[in-house]
Amino acid sequence: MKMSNLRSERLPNIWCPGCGNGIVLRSLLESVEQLGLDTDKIVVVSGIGCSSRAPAYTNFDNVHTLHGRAIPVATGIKLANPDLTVIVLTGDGDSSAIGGNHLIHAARRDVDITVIVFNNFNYGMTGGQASPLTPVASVTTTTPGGNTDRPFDLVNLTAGAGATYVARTGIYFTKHMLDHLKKAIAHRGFSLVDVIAQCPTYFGRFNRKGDAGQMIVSQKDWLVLKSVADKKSPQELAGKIVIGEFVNIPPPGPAVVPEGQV
Amino acid sequence: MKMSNLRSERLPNIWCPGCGNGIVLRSLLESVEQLGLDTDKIVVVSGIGCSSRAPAYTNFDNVHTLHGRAIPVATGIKLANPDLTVIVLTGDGDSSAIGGNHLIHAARRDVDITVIVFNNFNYGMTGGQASPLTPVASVTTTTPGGNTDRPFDLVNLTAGAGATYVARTGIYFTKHMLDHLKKAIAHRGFSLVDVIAQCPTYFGRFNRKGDAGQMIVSQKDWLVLKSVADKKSPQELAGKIVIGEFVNIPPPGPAVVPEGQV
Amino acid sequence: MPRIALMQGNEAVAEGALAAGVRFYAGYPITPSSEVAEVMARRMPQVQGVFIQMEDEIASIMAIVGASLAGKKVLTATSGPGFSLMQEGLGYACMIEAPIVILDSMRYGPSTGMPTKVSQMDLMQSRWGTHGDHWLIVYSPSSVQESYDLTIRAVNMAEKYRTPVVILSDETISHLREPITIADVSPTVDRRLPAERAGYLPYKTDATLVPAIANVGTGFRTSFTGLVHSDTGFQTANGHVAEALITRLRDKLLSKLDDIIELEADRVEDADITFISFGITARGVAEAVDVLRTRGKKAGSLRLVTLFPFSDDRIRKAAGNAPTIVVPELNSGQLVLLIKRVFGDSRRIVPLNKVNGDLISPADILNFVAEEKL
Amino acid sequence: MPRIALMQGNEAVAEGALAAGVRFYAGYPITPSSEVAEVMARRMPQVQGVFIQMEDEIASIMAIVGASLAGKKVLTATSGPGFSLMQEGLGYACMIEAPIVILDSMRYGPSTGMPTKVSQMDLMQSRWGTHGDHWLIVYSPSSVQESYDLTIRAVNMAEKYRTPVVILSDETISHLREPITIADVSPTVDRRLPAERAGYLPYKTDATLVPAIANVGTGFRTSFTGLVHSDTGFQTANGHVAEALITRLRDKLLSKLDDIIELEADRVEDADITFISFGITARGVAEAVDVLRTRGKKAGSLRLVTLFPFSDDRIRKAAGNAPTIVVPELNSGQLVLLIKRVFGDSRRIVPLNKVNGDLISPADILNFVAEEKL
Amino acid sequence: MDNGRFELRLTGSGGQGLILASIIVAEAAIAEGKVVTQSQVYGAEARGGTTKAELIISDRHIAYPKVTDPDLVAALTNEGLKQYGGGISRKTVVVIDSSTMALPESLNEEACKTLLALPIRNATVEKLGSELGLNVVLLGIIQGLTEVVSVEALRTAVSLHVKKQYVDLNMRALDLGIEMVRESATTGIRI
Amino acid sequence: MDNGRFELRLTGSGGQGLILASIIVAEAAIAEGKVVTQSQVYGAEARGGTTKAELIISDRHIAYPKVTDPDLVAALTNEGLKQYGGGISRKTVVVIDSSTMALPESLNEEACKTLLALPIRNATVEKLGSELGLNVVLLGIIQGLTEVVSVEALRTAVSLHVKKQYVDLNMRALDLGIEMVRESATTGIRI
Amino acid sequence: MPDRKTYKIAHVRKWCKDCGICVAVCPRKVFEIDRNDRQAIVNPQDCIGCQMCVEHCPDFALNVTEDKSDA
Amino acid sequence: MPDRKTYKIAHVRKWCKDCGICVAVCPRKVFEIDRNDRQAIVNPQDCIGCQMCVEHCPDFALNVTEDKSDA
Ligand SMILES: Cc1ncc(C[n+]2csc(CCOP(=O)(O)OP(=O)(O)O)c2C)c(N)n1
Ligand SMILES: Cc1ncc(C[n+]2csc(CCOP(=O)(O)OP(=O)(O)O)c2C)c(N)n1
Ligand code: SF4
Ligand code: SF4
Ligand code: SF4
Ligand code: SF4
Repeated sequence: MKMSNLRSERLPNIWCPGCGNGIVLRSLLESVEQLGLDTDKIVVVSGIGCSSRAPAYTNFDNVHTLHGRAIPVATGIKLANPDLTVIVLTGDGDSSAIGGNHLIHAARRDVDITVIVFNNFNYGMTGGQASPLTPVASVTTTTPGGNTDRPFDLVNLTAGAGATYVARTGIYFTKHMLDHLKKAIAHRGFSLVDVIAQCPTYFGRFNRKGDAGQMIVSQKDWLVLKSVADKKSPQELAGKIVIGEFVNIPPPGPAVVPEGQV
Repeated sequence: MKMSNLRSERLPNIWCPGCGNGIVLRSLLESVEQLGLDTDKIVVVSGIGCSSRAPAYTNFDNVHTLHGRAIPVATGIKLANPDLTVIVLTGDGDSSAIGGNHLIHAARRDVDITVIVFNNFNYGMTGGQASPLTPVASVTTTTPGGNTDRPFDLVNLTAGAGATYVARTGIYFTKHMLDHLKKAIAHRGFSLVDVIAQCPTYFGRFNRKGDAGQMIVSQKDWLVLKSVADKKSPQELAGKIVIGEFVNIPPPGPAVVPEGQV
Repeated sequence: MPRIALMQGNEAVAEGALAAGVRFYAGYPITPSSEVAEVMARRMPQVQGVFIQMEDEIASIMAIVGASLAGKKVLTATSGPGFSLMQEGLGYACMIEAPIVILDSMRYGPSTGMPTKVSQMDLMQSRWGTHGDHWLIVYSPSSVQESYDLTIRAVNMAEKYRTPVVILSDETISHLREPITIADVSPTVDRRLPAERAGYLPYKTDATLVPAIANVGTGFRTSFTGLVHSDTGFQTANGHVAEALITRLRDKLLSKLDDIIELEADRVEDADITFISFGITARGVAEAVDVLRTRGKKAGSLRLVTLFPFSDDRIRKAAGNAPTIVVPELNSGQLVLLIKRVFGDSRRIVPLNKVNGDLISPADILNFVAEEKL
Repeated sequence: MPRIALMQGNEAVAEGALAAGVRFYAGYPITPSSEVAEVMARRMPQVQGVFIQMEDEIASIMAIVGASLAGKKVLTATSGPGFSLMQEGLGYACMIEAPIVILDSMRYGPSTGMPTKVSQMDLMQSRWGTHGDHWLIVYSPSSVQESYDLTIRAVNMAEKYRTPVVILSDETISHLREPITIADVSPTVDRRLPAERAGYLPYKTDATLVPAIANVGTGFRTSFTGLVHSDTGFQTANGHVAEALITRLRDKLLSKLDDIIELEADRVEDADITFISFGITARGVAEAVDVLRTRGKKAGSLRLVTLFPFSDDRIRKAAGNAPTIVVPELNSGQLVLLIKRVFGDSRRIVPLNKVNGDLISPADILNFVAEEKL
Repeated sequence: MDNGRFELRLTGSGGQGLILASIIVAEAAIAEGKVVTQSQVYGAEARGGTTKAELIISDRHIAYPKVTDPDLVAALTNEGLKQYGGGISRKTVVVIDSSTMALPESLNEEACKTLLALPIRNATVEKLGSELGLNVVLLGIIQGLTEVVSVEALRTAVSLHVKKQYVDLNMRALDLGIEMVRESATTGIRI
Repeated sequence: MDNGRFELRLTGSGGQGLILASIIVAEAAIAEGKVVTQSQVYGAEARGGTTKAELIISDRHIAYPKVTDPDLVAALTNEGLKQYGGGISRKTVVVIDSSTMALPESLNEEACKTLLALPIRNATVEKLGSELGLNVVLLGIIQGLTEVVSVEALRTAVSLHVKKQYVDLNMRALDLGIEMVRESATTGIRI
Repeated sequence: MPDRKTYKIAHVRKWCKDCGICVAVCPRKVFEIDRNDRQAIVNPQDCIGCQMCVEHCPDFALNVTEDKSDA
Repeated sequence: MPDRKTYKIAHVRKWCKDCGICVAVCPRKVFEIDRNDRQAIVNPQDCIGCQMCVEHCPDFALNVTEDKSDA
């Protein structure tokens, strides 16, 4: 694959050795390439976090905003210029902690943006604190005795908020990831992909997940394809995370309510 | 019913003639009475809005906070003193617009508080603007041509966020309302009741819903009991709102993850 | 042909913005600014503009920043509580140099305070509300006409200097109705855009110190970040770059004070007592000065149309030589702190504060002058 | 027996808070304050306290307000971006008179700026960040020991005056490790609580001007609101009540300046040049003063331990008579604005600013003095 | 209208259309080349509470925009008069609706120029069939009493604010107000 | 340690344990009644980047807490020396790891007091079996060179920071460092 | 109607806002909004004590109790 | 192995962080982390061109292309 949309002059990237962010970034660049989008018309918007540095390595317009605020900026851009393809690159903390309200409202409004969550189960940039997606019992710098708060399920959350496209994937499954990123970007309306990535520096280390290589390969064990999971019992799925497409509601035809009707 | 918990010296209340808020307030007072709770140990917390003035008419400790911020204050109170019964009285705007993030996070954490949403489909206090619960096509001061944004379904939203008790009721159905408020308050863990109320001054007037009396009686026509709705087709339910109990997950026994295990 | 229309201050801000070319409004209702949103909700579709009610004030300011980066002229309107919430976003707009305009219609604070009562209590906040060193322009209208005119000016200045501009109005002006004159066409300024893609550096600046940053979606592959950034728009932790950036952000405004600062002096030349005030309070002053003059007392008035940048020098020069300076304001003393700095011990600086939710009336001023034997 | 421990500034804030009786911490991580949360996450369970990581800084400040109303001593910690988000809640705490303590560890701004670099750029924000008239206490530690001690003091002052207290620290102090002395028991102050339920009026005050408001859940049926409220705690739009409330909120602090304000003067009596500074910058000053003195130059230093309330009078008195006053600070000039107001034209006031993310070193000061021929 | 300036205050309860009434007078005055400032109080968010609308009409620039020295105060409720009766002086004409209000004792000969008690509500219901148009009747009264704007200007301004089918009704309301003033010269209670 | 004050700077890359090393020296110094300030730079959030740890040890109060005039600079990477070599002067002893670093040309006789190039990494791997303990070897070197803290105090401080089963290894590491200095008197490259 | 229970309807005038909800919800047309736009209890004798008005009055202005006075 | 395709493995040293992911994902043990903790291409001849390493390298440091040089 040619990486024409990679801003290679900015490499090496700032991420730690073995950080999963670069793998998601690659998949994003490839999906844009494969979709044949006009790269002049793509804007990548991010918040604050390790993952939110990803736009700086793309050769698209990029807007690195405030922690949690990528989505309202993306909303402003998209509404101001509907011709643009607006993609939000965000972390689990950025999108679901401080940015949670914007996330659900964008889903509700069905703004035509794509949100790609680099989900590494913790706050990487600030040193490995818990995020709203940190699994129960996991050790982080703010849950030294193991997390006792339940995490969100991003799929349920955004589906409950009204999202019209929601998928989950994992960085080990590069083809699966690419497919779902492409579908999400192509989707007309709000789309979100929860990408299970990895932070070997903090989450991996604190929770003895092994080195970066072990972390990535182990996704084979604890990520289960939806088609497979659908046939399994809850007990069999305990400790596993299901990946696949969960919501895909085609856009309605003309506007739901013609102006004159009200 | 004796209204011993009514702070009658503060009546008449500030609400408009025919405002539904007083009816929800009455039901709240009655549920507390019927549950036989220690009224010294009840704290009602609210945000900003017409409905958020409700605590001032209760003879409990009351905390009128900032717009959208009742839930984190309530969380602080509950964690600081777990003996207290903490009840949040909030509007649809207060809870689901500016306060949306706190709402989903409280649901996720399963904080043991009860959130009662006085849902009148608009922002009453500021003059009848749209809220995230304003139905499509409705006229408000900020949707003069009819609302085109899709509303949240509070039940789906909070259930998607992990709430363990979610119900919806309407002020016409006083017995139904009382029952569900009681169950919500008694629930151990996060509970929410979406109470369909009314704002005759703005939402009612702008949308030609008739006078206060007509608005309230008409709930018979467009609110459908869940038990009835379960037997109907989507077409039959078009334009209707279903009331009843949607989520009721009993609290787990001991803490999910014993400290030692991690 | 210019036409005359009776409108409220809030309506004038909305119409002024439309006249200045604003085509994107995002906001969240709050007394006493909500009418701006309501007018925009009605008017934007008529001009192919966008109105969106966001989930809160944070989202509102971030949405207008986004729309601004996409090339629109933008506005949001709020009041104290919402303005407090916007502070982080405001600092971001300063840092990335996004042209945005914010109306803060001041009500009585702190906190929820008295939502329907007037105050001038957000003066210092409008300058210092966000963290970190930053500079911005703050205008203060005194009338409905000026609400209209200054909004046009605010939009133009935002575009010209790539900076946030705050219109610091108040509950009274927001709800006051006065006839205003509306020109057929208003002078508008558009941000400078880069011409050449080759060698494009978004934050490279010439003598104007104002960068010509491309709008997103125009093929320039531009980059914005609230982190300290070099000419490329990309992050750096280089101390020299940081210093140069901060200094330029300051100088791009402070070197253009002639263009930015407007002060209105009235009979200060021979005054024995000069009132320095802003916004609605200046109108009570104007009447009081008239009365004092008819009574043979040499009174004068300096009205700050531009509140920030605040130039000690210019104010010193514009205020004339009255030995006594009275600073009436609807707060516990904010402007007076600045005026004290300007004049040191060289004049008698007397604060006149009212904090009960009412205006300072001409009678209040006359009584004060009498009681304090000024 | 007092013990000595090596710890970071952030750890000292956490341990100081624990020593002062803080048993509730809610926060959201942000560089350079995150270690406070991390220490608290570990330590709170050990003392039966509560640690909770909230969804953002707004929730954090509101949660500590809630816990405070329920009777706990509370702390949160943040840095500029989070402090900006907390502003609305801070004003609410001022208005309802909730004792809370906030650490703002300053980093380089505006906006995201340089998260790991030091600054003193939030000085003015700490006073004026929220809307509406309000007053609060701001302390500025210069060392790890003082981070510990001032945190204890902050908690005590918050309780004593029912007010938010800000500890304005910075990246350097937050991450500096120094040995500190920890007493076995620290002096603690508890808020005054009402005795009698009969006739209980939460906001009725005696000569102290500090109300004895009941904690929630104690049977007093108390009421809090950010709206203007009467003695009952319930809302009113009565202008007289509003005026009385605002005035009391001011006077409860401004009438206790002896208790609240701490200034540290060093050899100012005979100084020809006095440095006025705060926080980390004062340590470079201390060394520079030593050197200047050894070189025969009469230098002195005034360090502001209490930044706000800011008393022009006290500073004038404490600063001695040096004709030249230098104000070194890690920003583009904030404290110097206040110092100019204090001294008017009576002294030469010289700003010394550094905005590249480094500290002002003794050498910087000596060079400056030499270059400027001070 | 001393020195080319006229100050008007209307008070009553929310929903009586007093703000609109003041705006209509303002528009009529503007049409006649006058300068105006119109304002109102918003209650502390309570609904249906007491309101006040104010208007200053002047030949020249108006500095301070609030009424301090009213020429005319018209009140439709006693509560309104109580709350917003400030500034009434020997120059002030006070109009009250005698159909719904008690005679305010405080407003004796010392306190104001004239107290005119007219059965505004009753007359409106009687002549126009309902309370609809009461605020326009009040406009007629203001015109009749002060002639601060011409009847023509007022007619035009009113008609700009009502749907076509109600123009007629409103013109009758205006006339009714003017007529009531005329009659009051003989029948109205002037104190 | 002129005038009772000693300034130490360690630089290298993240993960080499330099911050911990400086803390251990600090603790040893405190135990011996000294005053210290320890600090470090945090890179601009990049991981594994170049770091610096600083320590001032003094007999009396330390005002300015950052190293400005280092007595000893120990560098484990060339990049570290490049970025954080500021302030090296004729009084400064510079230690570099010759196993991984090129000899810095700039540090000639004019530039510093002594440049000591020791094969720190290689010696560690060779004698201790792996790189584990490299930072403690460095501690030994510092002690051996400066005696700013006693060996005993350093031993105690080190043992407070390591798990029981590693105490031994670390003591050997310490000794190795001290030994390397001793040997360097004859074999090490001193420039 | 022999044996039929009768009810006392207490109305707190100063809390009532004449909103008409009681009129709308009462199954027996006990209330009315009169010509002066004021709530009026016009057919108290028809009250069956169902409490619909009480429970729906947003202003706590109504109380309906069994009238035991002639029992 | 006659006819078997061979591959060129390009490795951008200055972008590589020696994280070892390529080692873990490669089905043919083409890579190794050497004694100096550095990534090394040890068995390039075994490469089957599956692209696992390329797609999982977070640093864009690998490129695997069919080696047509001897075709
Ligand atoms: C208002 C504000 N609060 C807090 C921070 C500090 N902060 C920066 S990134 C971050 C969390 C990042 O976590 P996540 O979004 O999961 O991204 P990751 O670094 O793991 O990729 C936090 C808390 C900030 N920059 N701004
Ligand atoms: C930060 C902030 N933003 C906006 C407002 C203005 N405001 C007050 S109440 C309200 C909406 C109330 O709507 P809802 O919660 O639905 O309650 P209702 O009045 O309809 O009962 C708004 C926008 C505010 N007080 N504070
Ligand atoms: S800290 Fe974690 S998320 Fe951040 S760059 Fe390192 S591995 Fe990636
Ligand atoms: S505006 Fe609406 S919600 Fe508010 S008091 Fe009136 S009727 Fe109730
Ligand atoms: S429902 Fe209550 S407030 Fe409404 S009219 Fe009846 S008694 Fe009065
Ligand atoms: S392409 Fe496949 S076989 Fe070849 S080196 Fe990469 S992972 Fe190994």
